[in-house]
Amino acid sequence: MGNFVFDLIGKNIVAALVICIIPLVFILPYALIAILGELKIGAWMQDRVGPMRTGWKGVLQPVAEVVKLLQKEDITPTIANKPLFNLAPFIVFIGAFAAFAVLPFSEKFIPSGINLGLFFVFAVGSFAVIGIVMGGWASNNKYSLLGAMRSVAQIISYELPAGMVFLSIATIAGTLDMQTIILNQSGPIWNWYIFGGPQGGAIKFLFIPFFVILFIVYLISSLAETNRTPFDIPEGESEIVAGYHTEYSGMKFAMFFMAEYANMYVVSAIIVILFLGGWSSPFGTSFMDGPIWGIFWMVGKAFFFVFVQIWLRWTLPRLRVDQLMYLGWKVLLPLSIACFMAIAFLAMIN
Amino acid sequence: MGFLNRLDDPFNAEGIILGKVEDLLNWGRARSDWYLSFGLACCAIEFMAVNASHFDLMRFGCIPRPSPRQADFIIISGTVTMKMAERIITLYEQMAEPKYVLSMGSCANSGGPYWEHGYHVLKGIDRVIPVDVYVPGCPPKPEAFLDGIVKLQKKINQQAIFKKRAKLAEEEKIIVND
Amino acid sequence: MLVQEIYDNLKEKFPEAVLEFIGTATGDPSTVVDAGQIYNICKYLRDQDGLEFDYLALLSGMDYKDKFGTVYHLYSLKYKHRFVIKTYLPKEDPSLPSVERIWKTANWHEREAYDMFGIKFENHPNMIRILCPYDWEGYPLRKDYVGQETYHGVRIPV
Amino acid sequence: MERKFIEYDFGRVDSERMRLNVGPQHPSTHGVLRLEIELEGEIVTDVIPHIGYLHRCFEKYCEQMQYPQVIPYIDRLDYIASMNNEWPFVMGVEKMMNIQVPERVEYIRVIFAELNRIANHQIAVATFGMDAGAFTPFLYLFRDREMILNLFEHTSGARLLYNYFWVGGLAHDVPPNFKDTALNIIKTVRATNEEVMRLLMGNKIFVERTVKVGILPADVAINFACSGPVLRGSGVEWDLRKAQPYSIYDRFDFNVCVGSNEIGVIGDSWNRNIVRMNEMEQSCRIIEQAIAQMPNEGDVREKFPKKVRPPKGEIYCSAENPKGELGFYLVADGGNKPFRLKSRPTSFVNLAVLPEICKGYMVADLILILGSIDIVLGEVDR
Repeated sequence: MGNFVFDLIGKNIVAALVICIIPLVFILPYALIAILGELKIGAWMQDRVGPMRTGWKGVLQPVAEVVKLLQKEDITPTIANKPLFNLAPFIVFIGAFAAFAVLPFSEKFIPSGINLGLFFVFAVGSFAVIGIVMGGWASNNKYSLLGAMRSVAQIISYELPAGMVFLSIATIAGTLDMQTIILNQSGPIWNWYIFGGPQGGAIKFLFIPFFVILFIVYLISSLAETNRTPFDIPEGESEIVAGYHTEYSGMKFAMFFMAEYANMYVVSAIIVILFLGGWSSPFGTSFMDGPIWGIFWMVGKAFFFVFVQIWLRWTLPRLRVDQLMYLGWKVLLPLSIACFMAIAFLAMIN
Repeated sequence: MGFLNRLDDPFNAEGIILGKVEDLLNWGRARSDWYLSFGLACCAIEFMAVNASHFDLMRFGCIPRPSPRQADFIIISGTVTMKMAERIITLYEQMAEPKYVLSMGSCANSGGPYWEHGYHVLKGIDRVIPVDVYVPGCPPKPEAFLDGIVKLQKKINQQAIFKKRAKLAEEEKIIVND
Repeated sequence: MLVQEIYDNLKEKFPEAVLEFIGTATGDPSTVVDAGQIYNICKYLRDQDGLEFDYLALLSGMDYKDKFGTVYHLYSLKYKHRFVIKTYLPKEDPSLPSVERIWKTANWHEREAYDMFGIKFENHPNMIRILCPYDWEGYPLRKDYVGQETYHGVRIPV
Repeated sequence: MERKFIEYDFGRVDSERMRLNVGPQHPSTHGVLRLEIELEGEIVTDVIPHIGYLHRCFEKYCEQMQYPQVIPYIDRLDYIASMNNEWPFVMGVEKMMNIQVPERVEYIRVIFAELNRIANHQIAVATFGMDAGAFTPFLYLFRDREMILNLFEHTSGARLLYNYFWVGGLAHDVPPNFKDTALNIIKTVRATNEEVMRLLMGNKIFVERTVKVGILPADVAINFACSGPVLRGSGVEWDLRKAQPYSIYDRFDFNVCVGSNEIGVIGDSWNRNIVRMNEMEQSCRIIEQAIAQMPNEGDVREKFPKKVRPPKGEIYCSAENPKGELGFYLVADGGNKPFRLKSRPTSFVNLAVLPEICKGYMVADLILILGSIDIVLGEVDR
């Protein structure tokens, strides 16, 4: 598991800095593309054209937004708790950014190849909720508070099914290391966990339904963890104005925005790593495979799930808080536990 | 004159660097107008129609924001009453600078059909908050409204940021000297 | 049921309170009743078999220049007949019993009549202004109303 | 399989209650309504509507304006359905002045009123979907509404506030291709409705959000004098077009849509909305029949009175607006201005029922219940 940057520069502080900066360099253009994608895909689904006057066909729209947000006045309400209010967006963003530390981009490039990658993602994934609660509470706005309260309940509820999914994959893969999980799935497309994993024989077909269920469970949980429709109740526009970021303006609001899009990539990447073979090529090891192609496959697959999230946003209505809880605790959690048991059992007899 | 002169003192407000930076900043503000999704009266329905597929306000980079903190301009779309005027002032004050106001329809411009006997109607929103663009009509057609947006963008594009700064600094100097 | 029959029925029951039957060449006929008895009359109209006016379509305040008044437009969804009751009120301190307990819809209508004409409804649970701001001066729909000059520092007239 | 819906238990939790102002600026109060709500956690325990943020002195204006001048102000009451608004007033004055309008005018009025009913219900369903978080049906419905508005604009010259029904006739004759355009609109409306039924009304999330939410029993609805889809959603078959047929509505074959127990329970938000969806279909049927029966020749202005000056008297004339019963109580003193014109504002009356039906539900439900009542603030506040 050689790290490409360390190979290139050697293990020193410069290399460490470069490794830190690469995900940041990735997030900024990605967020711009995702915002543009959201606007354009939404427009395309709704018989519109979307932004079209900023640059060629409006491709510079997100750039204009960033330039605009940079100039906006940074308001801190008088009655807000200033330190917490100012800190909150950064904490939310750090939570999303930290997860990039263990997300592999390719065979050769993973910022930090710790062997507890899955656990780490799970841990920093909960970081965002602290920022959201801080922001919601410190704003001293009732709508923000409501949004923050909803967000806590939601993220904590959906961590559990997500955790069960992680456990199931860890059981079958025998590791928490992202790269190993992906390596397990390398080879032809039917080695991916969603198609039953690398093991051969008849038992593979017993695995498939459970993995598909787990895949769907994680897809739903990931939507809830990133506050995307139909689980966008913490910022449910028609109910509680803008939820936890009602009082934020300018760049602080942009941080929330960027964190949301970064989170979208993180959960999409995890789906891809856990179920769809990460950076491995669908055509097996012989064709379009390798470190550079790995980046293509990894980002491409993850972008597909970002697209799915955008797609769902423009299609579905929003759930209510109690329905959300019901779905999390009474449907997804038992389902994921059952799948975990079944997979553990199958793994044992295999 | 022109280009070479602007190179002489690039950090002057009219110089090549600050001039271009100003253009960029103005471009950003003009092209990304987030508006406060807020409707008052009849005009709000036309305004909803402008948002919808047929006219598609998002073509101009106008995206609705529910919270005034994140909005760049507010559209006064309809009759403003005395009861509502105070709320509109609050909303306007909550918005972050730079902020703009677009007055849509006759009622917001001047009281419109409620001009004469409307004991409870504010005769023009410019009595309480400054207005950047007036769009006439009762209600204005969507095309007229889009024209108003284009006008607003033109206005933002011509705004002076650094020149204004320099001018303000000069005025301050005069005041200090006095 | 015809309006005349309802009027006769009502006159029989409340000979004192039912004052006058106005039948005009154009438009709807109406019945003038004593303002003090309006609650009892309305309750009777709603509960009596064969009348059952369960739907208060409209309650309006009136300014007849020399006196105030209220007008009640009633329907019966069951029998599909309608009836109009009127009351007259004095110019000074107009007040009459509320019918809010009979038809809940009267709640807002009566508040509006209070807001616009200053007619007070007794036993109303929440007799405050509804359309104008709570600190508005005067009753706008009175014929002799003169508008406010300023409201909270903002000039109103043109 | 039996449908099961989530029920939540409002157990008592001793906690501090929070007072929250929803509006006047809020993304889903449909205008400038202000609701002062009391919350226990997320559960609404009390709602106090504060209205009047759009009080435009309509009734004062009517006393200052001559009869024909009143019509534009009536347009601005329920600005989503202006054609329907004008009708009861015009009808009332015509009754007072004893004018019998020509056949052709009646048919054109019916067609335009029904088209406007469709346009209104499209907005109602669209904004209701948006309250629930579904943005796309909103745009689909608005796209179709644009066709109706184009026809109106072609006919009357205005997109929203038409001033088209005049006392004794119509302001203009219809354009030459009117019938084809109207039939074309009906075709599109039906196609989109089918799509909306699948995309929104049949959506599992949407059904769960709206079913059993904001149940309005029939007796409460009548006691609050609700009308229109709010009353019919509660299962009361009361439609002025059938109950007291005005104009030429007795010539058409259409059904009164009422709520049912099919998916939700009678009187819940889903039923109020499905009534609107079904009414669009009924309006299409009426338009089809009216176009088939409509005489081709005739002057729409021939019965214009020289002076609109109704004799002394008073009349209450009401019509079935898309939102419910809109009536005008007109008191004439023989002059050229109304002595008093009091409107029976549909939304005003329907909104009064809101505090009654949303206690005990969550904030998210409150928004949906408000959306299902379908108010227009221009009419609430006048």
